[in-house]
Amino acid sequence: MKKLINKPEDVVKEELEGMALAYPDLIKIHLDPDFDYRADAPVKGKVALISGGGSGHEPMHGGLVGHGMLDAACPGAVFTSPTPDQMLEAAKMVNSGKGVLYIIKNYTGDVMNFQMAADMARDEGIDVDTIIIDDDVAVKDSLYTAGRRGVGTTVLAEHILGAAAEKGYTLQELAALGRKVNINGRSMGMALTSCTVPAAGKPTFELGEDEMEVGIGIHGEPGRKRMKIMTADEITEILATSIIDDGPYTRTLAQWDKDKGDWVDVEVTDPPFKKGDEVLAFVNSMGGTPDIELPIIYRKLHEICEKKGLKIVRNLMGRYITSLEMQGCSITLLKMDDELKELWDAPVHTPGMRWGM
Amino acid sequence: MKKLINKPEDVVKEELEGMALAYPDLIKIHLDPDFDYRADAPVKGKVALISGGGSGHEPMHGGLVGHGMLDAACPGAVFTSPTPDQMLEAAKMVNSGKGVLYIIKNYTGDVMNFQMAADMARDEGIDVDTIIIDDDVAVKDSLYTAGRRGVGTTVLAEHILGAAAEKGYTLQELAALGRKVNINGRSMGMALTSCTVPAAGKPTFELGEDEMEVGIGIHGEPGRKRMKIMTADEITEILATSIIDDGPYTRTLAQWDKDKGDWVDVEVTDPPFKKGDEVLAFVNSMGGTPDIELPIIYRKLHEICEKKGLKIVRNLMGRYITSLEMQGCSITLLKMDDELKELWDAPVHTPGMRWGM
Amino acid sequence: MSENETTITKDDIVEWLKATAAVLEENAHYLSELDAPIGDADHGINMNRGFKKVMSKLPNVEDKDIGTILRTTGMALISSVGGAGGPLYGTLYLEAGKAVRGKTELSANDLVNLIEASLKGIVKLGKANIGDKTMVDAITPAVEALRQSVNNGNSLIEALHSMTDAAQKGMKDTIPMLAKKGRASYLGERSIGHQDPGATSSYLVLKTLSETIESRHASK
Amino acid sequence: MSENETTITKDDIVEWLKATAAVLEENAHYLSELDAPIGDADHGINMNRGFKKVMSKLPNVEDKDIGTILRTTGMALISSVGGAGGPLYGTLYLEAGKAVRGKTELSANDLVNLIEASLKGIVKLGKANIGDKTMVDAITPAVEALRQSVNNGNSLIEALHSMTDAAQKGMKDTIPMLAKKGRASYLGERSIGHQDPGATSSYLVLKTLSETIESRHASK
Ligand SMILES: Nc1ncnc2c1ncn2[C@@H]1O[C@H](COP(=O)(O)OP(=O)(O)O)[C@@H](O)[C@H]1O
Ligand SMILES: Nc1ncnc2c1ncn2[C@@H]1O[C@H](COP(=O)(O)OP(=O)(O)O)[C@@H](O)[C@H]1O
Ligand SMILES: [Mg+2]
Ligand SMILES: [Mg+2]
Ligand SMILES: [Mg+2]
Ligand SMILES: [Mg+2]
Repeated sequence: MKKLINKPEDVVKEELEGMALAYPDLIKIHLDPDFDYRADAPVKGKVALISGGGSGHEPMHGGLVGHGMLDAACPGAVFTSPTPDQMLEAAKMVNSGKGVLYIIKNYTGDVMNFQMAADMARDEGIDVDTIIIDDDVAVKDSLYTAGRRGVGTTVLAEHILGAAAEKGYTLQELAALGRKVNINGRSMGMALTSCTVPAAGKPTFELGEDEMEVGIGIHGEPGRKRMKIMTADEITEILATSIIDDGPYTRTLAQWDKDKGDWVDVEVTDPPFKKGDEVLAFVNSMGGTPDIELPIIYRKLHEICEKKGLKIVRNLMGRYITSLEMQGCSITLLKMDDELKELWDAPVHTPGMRWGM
Repeated sequence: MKKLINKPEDVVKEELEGMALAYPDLIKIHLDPDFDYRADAPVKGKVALISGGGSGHEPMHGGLVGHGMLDAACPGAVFTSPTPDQMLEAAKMVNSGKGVLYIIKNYTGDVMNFQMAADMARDEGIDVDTIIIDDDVAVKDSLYTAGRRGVGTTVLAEHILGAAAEKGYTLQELAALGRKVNINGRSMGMALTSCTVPAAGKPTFELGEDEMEVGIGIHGEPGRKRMKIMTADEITEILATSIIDDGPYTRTLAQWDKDKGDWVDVEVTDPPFKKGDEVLAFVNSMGGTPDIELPIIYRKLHEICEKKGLKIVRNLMGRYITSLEMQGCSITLLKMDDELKELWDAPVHTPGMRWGM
Repeated sequence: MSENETTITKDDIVEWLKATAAVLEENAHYLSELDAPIGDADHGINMNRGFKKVMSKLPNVEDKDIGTILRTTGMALISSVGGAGGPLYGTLYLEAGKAVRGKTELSANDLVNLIEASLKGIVKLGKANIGDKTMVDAITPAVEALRQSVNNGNSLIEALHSMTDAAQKGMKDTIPMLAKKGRASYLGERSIGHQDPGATSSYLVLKTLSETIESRHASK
Repeated sequence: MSENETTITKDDIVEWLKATAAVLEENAHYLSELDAPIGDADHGINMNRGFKKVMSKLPNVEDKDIGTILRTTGMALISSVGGAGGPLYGTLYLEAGKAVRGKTELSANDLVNLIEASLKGIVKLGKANIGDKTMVDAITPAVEALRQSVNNGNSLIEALHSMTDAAQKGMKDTIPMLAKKGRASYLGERSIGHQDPGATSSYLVLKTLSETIESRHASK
């Protein structure tokens, strides 16, 4: 294993410490339980947004804390969901009284831990709602499995919701907006190489020199299928058409019912993309894929969208939701409307995403 | 070789095309000869800044074109200096009449090609000056060799000069400022893994699973020495103290003498860092090192600077000057003064670096 | 028949937890390896981290009742394991603790109740059915076997053996299953042919209980 | 002695350039391999790209004088090779072209002047001394040998053989040298023990000249 680290068990803590030193005006950190949060939190009059998940996806989530994005982020060990005490303490720290929205990626562990945290926070009198992102079309739909994973749409949702929170959306409005973003966003990723979890010390999976893994998650978990390596254009074609041609997707997602005071399962259906849709196109590096390769993907994606009648009205290209040093990429398309475009353009100032300020 | 590309010989062209599609408001491209340039060029009343070099260091230089940074960037083939016709055509495209400054990294090929381009541009009546960045302390000083390489300070200089150009500095003032930045900036890098030039198809060098290369350049060229792999703290210590403890460095650099109408060799000496200096600390990923590891380096660098009496007043952390997918990092320290701090804080809006707008 | 009256003491439980911590440390690598092909290669690391935390909390409650000890274990796991394993194993011990609240000694029947409560908690939280390729596939037959053996009047040690054997079989039975829950479910058909890491750690936890009681009983 | 009056025609030069393009394509991989341990592994790729460009420009000037042909070659290399090789090889052909401006046939003495001019141009641009481990270490002894052999009244073919042999020796002599110029100089002591890629490509260019003239002469 070749990494710029000290001891594997210290990676997350030392990373947090380094972030606090590098961005003192932007973020503060809390250790044990671990989280980082906006230096100016709690922000008066604003609903607080909290996300979290296993580490190893940087800049998501810890590097996406700041104006127009998250109020706090809870890092688990690498690729391991964080624990409820982290989300609970973070909620206490950043809640301004307007309530807290937990943004959860759909993994069994993340969902369980965040739901426990939500229950605990409510016990302490904090108004908490949750949204789940499950946008990975690589996972075959079913009402009876863990469902689709939360991937690229998470990054987009975090800024859109962050911008909306700055504009004064209520907790209820933010939860509704988050669910709208989720059903309109779809992603798929692929890997050319594996990555190495520091504590494991060796690659999570083995790929032959001429192989790639298509439909990969963000935790080094194997994907939809292993294939012979292809050109960038062919890979883009597979990812883009899997996203664009995907039919309606129905599943149940747990939501907190305030009146009942209990979790309820709500059935939700994604509308498929259709000709004439305006989209945000997001080309993401899995971490190890360098900047020179992403525009090659973007170029082909642009061509495919044009052919399919989708109009790219916004875009994002870079490393935002990664799997350590894994080489590969993911594509996310988010159907846009006027509200989303306006929120997307709003200022954001975090270590990992910044514009307008 | 595992890369998201089509044909190796098409990488640079397709990357440019993708950049133009992804950032239509920011940059335009010219093919054959290849370069990208500000969408609003020539910017009236402003000196134009042009840099360039081999591809494979993205976002430098092509992704650093825009307000407060470069006016144009000329990409060579991967790791190969671009050719004079590129810099000549770029100069013609972005010159507003206030002249053009070529920002050159000190490699034999870059220097020769840019000097040829400067001569050609002058022949065509364009007022051209050049500055050379040679900040890599890994290269042992000597008046009789190719001298130190241009690395991390280049990125810092490009924004500082870009900000100064926006403020109306003249060509002469910009050249002087560029030389000031160069002698006050020092860098050193290291690699955990090699990288693979697309046209070569296999790693440039081989490193054992327990080895690292210290004092590496940015072209996969071997470094100062090969060592057993160490912890992040130890590596940071080696890089930081090599930079901070480096003595005065004297060399000759070619400058254009307007009165003589010829190139002259000017002897230049870098002042070493001293207790009480204010510095900008720049922790850079070589491309394949993921975001989770950089703060671990930054944390230790902060501690060392404090111990050495250097005060970090600004910082930059991320991937800015890379070697394709190479894992490793570099550290740059730039001594700051009020002028540099003000210029650093000025707005910049490029694909690869953005703030204040 | 007198054997059946063997009771499990608070100290047995403390020893079980200590032995579990040792067993999970020993098997951390193995469990993560099992998690690699169908998950994210962290199950062993997670469980090991969790039981280290349990060990650090144990001294504070060693002289409390069994319910308190198990609840403390559950809380420590929830706040340190993370992943799916954290809430699930946390719930396992929390529910176990609730089932024997205040007790300092457990009869064989208490043990049956304890493990049944644990299983119920896990199923309520994770909604896994038998055959979904999860830890539920190891614990369900184990509970069944334990209860039956106790009801048949076998000795506690014998009952624990039956439980362990059933857990082991349940664990092995996960190999041909197609995963329906957790991370492995993303793989669909490709999850077939791999033993579930959570079922494996559950087997180890139960086996360690059996071995602890047996060895402490023998040495008495 | 009549041999010494053999002349090099415009067509010989065109054939030489075509053969050079073929040889550099063949050796592209080898030259880049030589560039890997002490440079950046691109020398062969660069030269090959450059001579492809030369080949695309050649048809436009094939019926011009030798000076024009060589200048066109130099310009094509400058605008396509990049790196250190581009300006250096570009200068080699530009200066060669200048030295024989307007000619359509070259005497042995013309050839000596041509190659001397090339060398001078390279040295002026790159400021390398003999022993710095660059292409200058192959070309300098080659020029020397060529001039001497011509002055001694040997045949052009013999003189070209001497030139090639000297270039080869000069190339091999770079192996033990410590690099003082170009990318290899960053390596200091570690540059010792490797053959310089630029010296190698220079040897190939000169050897190709010799072989082209010899084979065309023999077939006449
Ligand atoms: N819904 C569920 N119900 C019961 N057990 C589950 C469920 N989901 C996952 N598991 C168990 O959790 C194990 C994985 O745990 P672990 O690796 O610690 O978490 P993660 O999958 O978050 O990395 C699986 O092997 C499986 O036995
Ligand atoms: N200053 C110089 N003078 C003469 N030849 C040089 C000089 N610097 C480099 N070279 C030659 O250039 C060769 C490298 O060329 P190439 O690999 O194409 O360029 P780069 O080093 O820019 O990648 C070296 O092997 C050496 O022979
Ligand atoms: Mg996990
Ligand atoms: Mg080169
Ligand atoms: Mg796991
Ligand atoms: Mg080279």
